Amino acid sequence: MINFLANPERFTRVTRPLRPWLAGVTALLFVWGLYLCFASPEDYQQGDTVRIMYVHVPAAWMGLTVYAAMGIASFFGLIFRHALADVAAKAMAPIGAVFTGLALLTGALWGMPMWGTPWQWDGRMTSELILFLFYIGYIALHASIEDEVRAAKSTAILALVGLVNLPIVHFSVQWWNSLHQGDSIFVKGGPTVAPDMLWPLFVMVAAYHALFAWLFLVRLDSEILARKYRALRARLSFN
Amino acid sequence: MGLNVKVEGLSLKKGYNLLIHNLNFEIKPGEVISLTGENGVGKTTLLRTLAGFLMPHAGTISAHENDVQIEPEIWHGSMTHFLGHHDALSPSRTVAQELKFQADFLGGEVAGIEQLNLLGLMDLETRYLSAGQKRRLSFARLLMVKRPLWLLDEPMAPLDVGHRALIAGLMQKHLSEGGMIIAAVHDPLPFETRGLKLERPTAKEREAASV
Amino acid sequence: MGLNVKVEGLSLKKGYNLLIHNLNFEIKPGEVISLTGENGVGKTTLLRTLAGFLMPHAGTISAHENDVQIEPEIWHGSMTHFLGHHDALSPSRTVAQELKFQADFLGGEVAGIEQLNLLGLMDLETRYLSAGQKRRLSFARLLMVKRPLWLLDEPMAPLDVGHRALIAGLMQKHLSEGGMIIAAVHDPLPFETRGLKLERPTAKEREAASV
Amino acid sequence: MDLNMGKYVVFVWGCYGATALALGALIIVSLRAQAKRRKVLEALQAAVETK
Amino acid sequence: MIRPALTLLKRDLGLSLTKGGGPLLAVGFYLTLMAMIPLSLGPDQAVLSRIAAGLTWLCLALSSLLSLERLFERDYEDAVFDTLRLGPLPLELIALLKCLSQWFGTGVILSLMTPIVMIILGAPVSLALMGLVSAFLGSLSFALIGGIGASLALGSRKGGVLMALLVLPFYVPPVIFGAGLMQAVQTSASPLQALAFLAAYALFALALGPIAMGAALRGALS
Amino acid sequence: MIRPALTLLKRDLGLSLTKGGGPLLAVGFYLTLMAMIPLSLGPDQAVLSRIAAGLTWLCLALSSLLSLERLFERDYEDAVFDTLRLGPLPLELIALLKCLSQWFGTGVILSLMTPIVMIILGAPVSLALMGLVSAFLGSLSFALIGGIGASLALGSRKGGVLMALLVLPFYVPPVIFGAGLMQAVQTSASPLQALAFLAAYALFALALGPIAMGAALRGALS
Ligand code: HEM
Ligand SMILES: Nc1ncnc2c1ncn2[C@@H]1O[C@H](COP(=O)(O)OP(=O)(O)OP(=O)(O)O)[C@@H](O)[C@H]1O
Ligand SMILES: Nc1ncnc2c1ncn2[C@@H]1O[C@H](COP(=O)(O)OP(=O)(O)OP(=O)(O)O)[C@@H](O)[C@H]1O
Ligand SMILES: [Mg+2]
Ligand SMILES: [Mg+2]
Repeated sequence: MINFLANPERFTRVTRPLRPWLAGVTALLFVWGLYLCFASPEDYQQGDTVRIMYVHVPAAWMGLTVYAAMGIASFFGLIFRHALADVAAKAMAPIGAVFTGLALLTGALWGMPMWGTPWQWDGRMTSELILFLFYIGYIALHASIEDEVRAAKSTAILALVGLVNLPIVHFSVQWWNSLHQGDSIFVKGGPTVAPDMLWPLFVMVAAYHALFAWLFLVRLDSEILARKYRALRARLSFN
Repeated sequence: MGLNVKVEGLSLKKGYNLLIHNLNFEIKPGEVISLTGENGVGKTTLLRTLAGFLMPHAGTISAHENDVQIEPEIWHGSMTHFLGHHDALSPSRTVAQELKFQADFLGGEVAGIEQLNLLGLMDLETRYLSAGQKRRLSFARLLMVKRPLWLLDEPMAPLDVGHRALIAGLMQKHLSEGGMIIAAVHDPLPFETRGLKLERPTAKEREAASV
Repeated sequence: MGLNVKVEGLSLKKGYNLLIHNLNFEIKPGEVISLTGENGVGKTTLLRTLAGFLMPHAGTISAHENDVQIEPEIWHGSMTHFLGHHDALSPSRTVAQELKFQADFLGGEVAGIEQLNLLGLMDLETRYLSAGQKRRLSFARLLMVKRPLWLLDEPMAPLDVGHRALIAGLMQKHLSEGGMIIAAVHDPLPFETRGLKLERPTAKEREAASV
Repeated sequence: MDLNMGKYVVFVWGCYGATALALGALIIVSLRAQAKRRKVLEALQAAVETK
Repeated sequence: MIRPALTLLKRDLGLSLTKGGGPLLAVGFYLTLMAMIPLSLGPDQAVLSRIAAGLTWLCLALSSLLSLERLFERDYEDAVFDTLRLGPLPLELIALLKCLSQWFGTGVILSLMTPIVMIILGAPVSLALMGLVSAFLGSLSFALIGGIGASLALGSRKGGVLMALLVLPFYVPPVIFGAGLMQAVQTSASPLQALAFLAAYALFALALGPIAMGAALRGALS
Repeated sequence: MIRPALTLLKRDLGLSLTKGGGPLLAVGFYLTLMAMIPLSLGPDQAVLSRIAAGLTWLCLALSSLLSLERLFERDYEDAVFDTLRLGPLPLELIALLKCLSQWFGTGVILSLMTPIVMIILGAPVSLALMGLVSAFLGSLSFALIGGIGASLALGSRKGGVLMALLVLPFYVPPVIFGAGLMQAVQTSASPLQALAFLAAYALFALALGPIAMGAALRGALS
């Protein structure tokens, strides 16, 4: 399957018809999710601020998920030399950076009413900030190496080394006792959140995933086009 | 020695650019190849690939000693010397320090100082050397550590007439001892060599390689 | 032009080392001097001194136009071109960017691209160029900005046969337009030149200079 | 459905607004880059074929 | 004289802005550094807000220092300086232009971020404007003094650290006065004196810098 | 294998120790930095002693970073790496040796100074030994992780700042745990967990570093 899709031409052919459908599904999920967000009851403790959760938590999760996906793609790019895997990791990075940035921003906006401060240097926030900087570093490294093959290789190494940060972000809540809420969804014995709040959250999470998938395909296609252009250009200008 | 190096179907790329397409040649003990071709045709790239610094786009480079294949790592780590356009010297270290380091690191003894007229320069930092003096210093490691294949990139260019003759003599001695030399040159070497002229791949070959 | 450059009683030192002692020569429009001498005798040092990068130990370098002396700052800033062993190119900038910058900075227009066969390389970063391609790119600024005195340090070394002829033609054109050239060379230039062979100072001269 | 966020209006709508803005910008940037690259490539391919 | 000067400025700015990720890098470095401070000192807000202004200045100085390091070295090693010296500009002006483009490319961007970072670290919002102006002046001084250090360290091994050592003592006065200014604003004292000092220091660096750099470069480039 | 390795170690150590001022520089940089901190934060002893341990770690990280910057670049630009690669050592080992000699030349010296500086800044004397051990482990991690960053940034413009940006996030865990350890000792809690973490991190860097550096260098040097 991976081998079949590793050829950029074939990949484009298979995924092009998929893109409009994915865009449609994304839009539908967002409409449904947003309706649920505002139709759900407010929290007895947090009041209306609980609605921030429906954008904060998916963004935070996606920041981590995209990072893991980049790590996997980099692994395939580095070990099996799949050209497409390199491009895939590169295409994902800005999406992950935006999600992570949003997690930071919405977290800060949530913190103001909840904790009375937008920012605390506790483990989770700090490690999330570092994850964000890490995305920036990744993008900057990609931008600063002209030669594509080299850029792909160097950034793949960075992404793999950077996987260390994932457990730190996730377990930071347990390692440092902090302001930030501990895990409450995926815990032993089932979620500790009321079901009326769980539903909108899950729909939003699904919507974020669909958005990611669609954007990923668009950006990947865009990267493939750019590569084709450069290849053609180099061939013409050979002296 | 029954040592020989065989290059088969070698294609080299830089960026998207196919430089060398389907190159085949073989070199045996005592042979010298002078690599010629226009600027930018890929002489330096070929030498660096032979030294193991670059991966071929396609094709193989294999070395056999008495029909036993030599592992690439062993080959590159102990069988070749590479002398590039740019002399590999640390500017802030003295000639004596560089010689000692190269001998110890590559596994040999400091030698050839008088032969290469370096005696008066031993205490000078290499940044102060003239172009020709640097080249002579670089050449010393080929004499200090015996290795069968010398890869030389325009070795004579910065040398004066006297030292060109000297280096030519050293190269001939290496050949007579069963060594091999591949040298990229624009001016022919002052002794009999086998020529290998690199040509640009045709438009069609480039097209085919870009997919 | 009645432009001429006169070197009188020039002595050059590097560290404690007297390289050139009491050198005298003159160069007039249309003349070319090929500077020869062993490695390390001081050819590069002399050229760099003429370009104004180094101070002479003794003696003077003066330029006169119609018997009016030209100030050294003006001379160096607008009358000479220097082409060293090492091509003066930023590795991370493209050929097109380098050409544009040099033309704008030195005060000229981008030119000579097709003449020097650089057209296909315009989008490439200079770090990827081959040795000969770099040299051709460096040469472009001599064509873009007209200046009377060219100081060239082994200009032909990395070029292939075809491009050597091309550059020789450009040099002759410069001379025929009243330009001057001083070139350090190991291989003679392919046209008539006045030779200037540098010799090491005698032991006595070195003794005298070290006081 | 209740769109009145009471005293938290700034924070809640700030979050949704920022999210919409950032994701929207990302979508637009991505689509435009894709369209531009396709156009440039097609122009070059056309130039090659006519040559 | 104007055209070559603008050309050089444009080139150097281009090199520092468009290549290699651009101002993103300076920003990222600054942010990373700021993030490390509370981590190493503990998240105690009372302590942090107390030292916020001082830390901001420290970060500004260090970030300026780090990106200054290869100001002249690249062109020296690539032999581009030979070409620059054969142009119409005196060496002093070349050096000044390089410092300025360095300042535009890093110092100015970092200065623009300074108020934000200060507030994040817990400084009161009222400090923002003062922080911005003083950061501009301070980073200009840092760039010019750093340039002197860079020209002195040119061509020696360990250039980077040597430069840091040469330069840091001269970074101290702006840091003191910059941080002092913040304190003055906080305690409603007049910040004018400190601001005047910062401006004087920047002017002083602007006047002295080019001469010192020219002399040092002439020696190093021979 | 042993003789070339020792030769390379000796050469690199020699380059970083004897040339250009030697360890004096790292030490001087460290001291200047420490001197600037009270100046920028104000001389309040209570605040200072509170943050002394953390600041020491911050300085250690920054100093390591500053001198790491040209770890591979010199040899790459001088084409010496071509010769190194034709020797008997694998690229991974070459990179590791370079990091180690960097560590000996800077990290170890700075670590030896750490207890002194901490005490000067007002930390209790009882912290000295812990400070020393943890600084050793931390600076080793810093050197190796810095090496990964240096190899990734090799040959790209803006090497220095880019490297800082890539590397600083990975410097954060040792800083947190190092500073945490100091606090643990101060509050008489057990420092063992933090120390174990520092050791584990250093080991992890020791295992992962050479592989990552080897791969990155192979790409950059081609
Ligand atoms: C700037 C501040 C904040 C940042 C950087 C941040 C970051 C994160 C991250 C990274 C996660 C995902 C963790 C994981 O799954 O491993 C997360 C989850 C979460 N955050 Fe935040 N957050 C912030 C503020 C807040 C605030 C103020 C609240 C609510 C009072 C909050 C509530 C939650 C909840 C409920 C989860 C889901 C936990 C789970 O079950 O995994 N966050 N946050
Ligand atoms: N990334 C790249 N993209 C496109 N072309 C490249 C790239 N890198 C290098 N090249 C081209 O590859 C060629 C490399 O040539 P090489 O240095 O091997 O030439 P050479 O035969 O040694 O020439 P010379 O005689 O001038 O030394 C050059 O033509 C250069 O323009
Ligand atoms: N600091 C110093 N102390 C002593 N001698 C020095 C010092 N700096 C340079 N030299 C010597 O000065 C000479 C400089 O020579 P230069 O580079 O001018 O030679 P060249 O004629 O260009 O030689 P080539 O033909 O090799 O290019 C060399 O012999 C060098 O050893
Ligand atoms: Mg070549
Ligand atoms: Mg010379």
